[in-house]
Amino acid sequence: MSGAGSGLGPLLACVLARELKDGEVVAFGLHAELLLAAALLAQKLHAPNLAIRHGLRVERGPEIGPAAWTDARRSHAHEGIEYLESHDAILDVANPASPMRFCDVFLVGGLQIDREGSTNLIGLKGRDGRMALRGPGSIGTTSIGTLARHVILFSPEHSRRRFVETVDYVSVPGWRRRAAAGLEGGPALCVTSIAVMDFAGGLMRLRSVHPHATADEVRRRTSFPLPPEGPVPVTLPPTAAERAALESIDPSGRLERMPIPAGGEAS
Amino acid sequence: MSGAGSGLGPLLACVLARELKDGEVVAFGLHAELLLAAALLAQKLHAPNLAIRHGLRVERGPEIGPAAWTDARRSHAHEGIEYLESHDAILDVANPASPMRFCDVFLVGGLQIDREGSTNLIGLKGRDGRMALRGPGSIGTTSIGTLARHVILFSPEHSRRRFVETVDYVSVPGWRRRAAAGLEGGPALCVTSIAVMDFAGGLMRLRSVHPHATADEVRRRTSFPLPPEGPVPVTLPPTAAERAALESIDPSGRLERMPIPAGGEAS
Amino acid sequence: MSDERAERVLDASEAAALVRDGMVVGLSGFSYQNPPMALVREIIRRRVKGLTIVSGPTSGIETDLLIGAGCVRRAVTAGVAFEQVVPMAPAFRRAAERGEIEVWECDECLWHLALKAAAWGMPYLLWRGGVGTSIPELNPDLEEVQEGGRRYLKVPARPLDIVFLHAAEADRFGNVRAARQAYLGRSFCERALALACRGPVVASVERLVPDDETLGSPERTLVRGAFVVEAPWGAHPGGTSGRYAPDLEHYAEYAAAGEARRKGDPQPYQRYLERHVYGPEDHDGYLRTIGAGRLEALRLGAA
Amino acid sequence: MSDERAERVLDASEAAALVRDGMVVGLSGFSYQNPPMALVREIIRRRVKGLTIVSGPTSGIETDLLIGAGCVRRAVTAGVAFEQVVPMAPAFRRAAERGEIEVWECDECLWHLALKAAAWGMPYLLWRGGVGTSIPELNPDLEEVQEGGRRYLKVPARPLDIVFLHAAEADRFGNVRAARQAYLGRSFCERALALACRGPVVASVERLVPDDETLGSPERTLVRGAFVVEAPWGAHPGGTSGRYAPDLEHYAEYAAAGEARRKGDPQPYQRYLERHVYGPEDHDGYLRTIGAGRLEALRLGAA
Repeated sequence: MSGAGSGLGPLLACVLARELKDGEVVAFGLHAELLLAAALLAQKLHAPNLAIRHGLRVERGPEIGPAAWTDARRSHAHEGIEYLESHDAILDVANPASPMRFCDVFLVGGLQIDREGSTNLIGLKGRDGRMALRGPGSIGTTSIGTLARHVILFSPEHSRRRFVETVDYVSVPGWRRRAAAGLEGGPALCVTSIAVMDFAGGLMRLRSVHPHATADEVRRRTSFPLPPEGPVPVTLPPTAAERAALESIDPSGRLERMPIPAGGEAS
Repeated sequence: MSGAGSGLGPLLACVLARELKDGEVVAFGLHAELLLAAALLAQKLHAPNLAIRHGLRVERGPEIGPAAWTDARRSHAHEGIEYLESHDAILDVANPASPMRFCDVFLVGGLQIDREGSTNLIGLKGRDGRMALRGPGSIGTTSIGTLARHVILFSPEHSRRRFVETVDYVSVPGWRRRAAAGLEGGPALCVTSIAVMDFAGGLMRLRSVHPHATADEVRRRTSFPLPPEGPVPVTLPPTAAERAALESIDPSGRLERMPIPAGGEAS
Repeated sequence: MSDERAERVLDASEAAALVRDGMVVGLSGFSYQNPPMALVREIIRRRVKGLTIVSGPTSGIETDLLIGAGCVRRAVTAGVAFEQVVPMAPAFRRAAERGEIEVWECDECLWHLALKAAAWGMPYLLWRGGVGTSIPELNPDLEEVQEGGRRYLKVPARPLDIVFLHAAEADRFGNVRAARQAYLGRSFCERALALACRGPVVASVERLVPDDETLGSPERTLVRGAFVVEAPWGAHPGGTSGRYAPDLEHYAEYAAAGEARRKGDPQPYQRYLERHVYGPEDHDGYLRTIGAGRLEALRLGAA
Repeated sequence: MSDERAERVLDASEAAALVRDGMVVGLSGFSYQNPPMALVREIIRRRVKGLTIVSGPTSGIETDLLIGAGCVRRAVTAGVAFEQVVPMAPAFRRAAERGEIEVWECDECLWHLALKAAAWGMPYLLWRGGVGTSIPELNPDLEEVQEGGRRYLKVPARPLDIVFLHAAEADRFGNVRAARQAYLGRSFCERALALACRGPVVASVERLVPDDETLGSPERTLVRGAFVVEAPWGAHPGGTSGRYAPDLEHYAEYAAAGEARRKGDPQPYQRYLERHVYGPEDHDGYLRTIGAGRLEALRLGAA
């Protein structure tokens, strides 16, 4: 298989795009070409009023491209940008009812993700209970992940060290921790390179397995049980419409060439 | 007497200009051409590093002119403006040590000004102790007048109804009210159309009387005692250097034609 | 495949119909600049009652007229300015003195802080400005507190139900922007209001512009996600930054009518309302009461 | 009569000499963009110790290098990013894991709020983001409180003693501005840092421009009242928005040296410091260690 729509990058972009709803504001970090592709794809296919908040910009671009600070991007510098602002606009996530809100749906990952959907970017504990591995830090995830209406977990890597029973530290709280803190709701979905998970009763379960993987593999690579028992649907591969749309937002096939950590150790 | 430097407007501009120090940031409202003239004069004469915050703009203009929103002003619209910002920059007065502070010295007036330098823009009480006359409101004065390093009271009108023993409501606190609230300092000076007052022991006293008035007149037009006893210096009229500078910042003689409420009833 | 973006264009009566009695309504305008007057007149025509209006921070005729027409129960503003015309806004003064409206006594900083607390989901903010003044005495909900040995005002959050503002331009998708020539500063309160709002934001604008114009200079965008109403001269008698100056003669006429009413003669103010608000069916009708020649004379010199 | 305005131009060593051991130092930079590296290297040459650095909100090599060189006791940042080069910033990771630095655990919102509280003279701000996370456990000074039945983090004010930042241009009087081509957004943290500062703000810039240029487009000014240091390529190996891209090869080289040290071999990192920091006498000397050809290759296409 080759051309627009083949490979892991295009599949993940399609899976994420299908979750973005018309009229919402989706936010993600700057170095996230795959997420930008997903958002542009949704905008093109079913969510023409999706607002895309890519770093400091509200974007409506014709295609993905290299990071905004590179020379290659330079020629498109001011194309498709609806709004620019200073970085403290992230605080505007705190009023989800304002037309100027920072976002409705937030795409977030972690060093660890646990069964109830909590994430951890802070670090890993050693046997003595102290921090043994210092993580990069919570970056923009904590407040946005707490206050945005919808959170979608995104982790290309799907491994037992990533998907743990309980995170060592909490950057963004999952279902039970949110309830304990008086916050409604919780993450809606978790997309990885091999599967899509959702939540029931505040716990993760398997929703679909990507065509190149199996349910057994997904469970082997996860440290906690993933219901339900029995057969699991296959993730819908890119449709003809999605492939055509990808062709136009990614004419040079950047998504297909994108290096994506697909697995990680299974133990 | 005629030409630049004659009349009440030029005198008041000179009196205020002399109080503005090099390196400070002076702030005042938008509809304040006389205050702009004073600031530009100080910048030209002894305070080349005075920053002038005129409404939302930090200004460094060659001359005064009609209000910024009028067509007459239009041609100079972008001349001499160092900085523009959104209105909530007034909150920046709260860090007086920042190079980005809103201001050091603030020029403020009132419906009433009392003996300790408190001002009132809120309203006047009737005999029943309730608000009988609704004032315009405290506008930008309260917080800036509380938090700026220096406050200069400016009231062209000098009358017993304006200069009262105790204000009916407090928009900006004077010396004793500030001390009671745990705030240091207090207003430094009060300039009117007939005199200059300063403060000693937290109470107003007469510093100088303008050439066209007398100390008796000033005291007659003030509801509280104005020490010291004995002769009071005459306010220095515009000097040759000040007149020359006024000539350049006000080439069309706008200050001389400016209607200034000079008195008010003396009872 | 869909590429139909939803346009966010309303007409003035659809926009005004979003207001319900008793709502907390944010209004743009600073002194004489950018009041959403076409929308305000339409709200008055609908005889809305009991509004809390959050206008300014220093407000003007949009506030005075809504009060004068009896739509307002409470005004949150640092002041209502008619500087260089009359010392005090006449309807605001009259209603406050008669106890017909409550005034939330504040200054411009407290006004901004109440909106920031709402925007950021904070129950209150502590602020040093205003300790030792009458402001905490006059507002039951604004107490003075001690914290670490210092006194602060505890400024409660003020969320808005709906916002009306006026600006130079917008695209049909709700990106509202200032004129390139808006040289008084890019933003007074538009963003502050929109961020504190938990409902719709409606902007009347001098003209709708194509999408690619707002995309071409995104730094001029003041507000995103607004409903937009095309209303040329929509701030009149106020000015629109970079487009036209306020009509101070009209202000003087309005203020004289308001002062007459304050002093006991309701006729001139009633005549003003009939002629300029209730009489005209819509904004075009209002503009005919002013006259094209007079409007054109207010236009700021072409760039 | 005087018309001599005071210029606010310093050289890098005068600027770095303003730092004292133990100060709270704000640093610009967001990931790879606009770190004040020429100034950072000069601070390291002065062997300053015990700094609390407030960088970011998401920071980069300016933070990692200061930590790696032993100048830092405490880091206030939402993260140190070397994305697309290595998973984690090596010196930050090593020092944190060895307990050589304290980290004030926060996210980008909490970082901004601590500065806003300082800028506005507030003892703290209450914020809903972060309840239910490890952040209050990890920071003794950031407690979780109840207010009106809801839980909030009580974010304490974080005033700064001095700020260093890098930008495209400034005039000699301290008006610092972004490049017209700075298309990532006009401001990351420059204003936030300057407003929270109770001491000097120092900006290194790619070039000094005449006063009339800053007067001509005041909307591009990021910060006023700064001391300015002319330092072309002053963000290298970081990028300067609108001027040049970050030198990712240099980052990879630096990261490899840092990773080697983290794993037990201090030599490569020491060599890096000798070659690029201690060895060169000044910023020009540093630029010679990189080479003009390599620098020119980073320049973003001329407008």
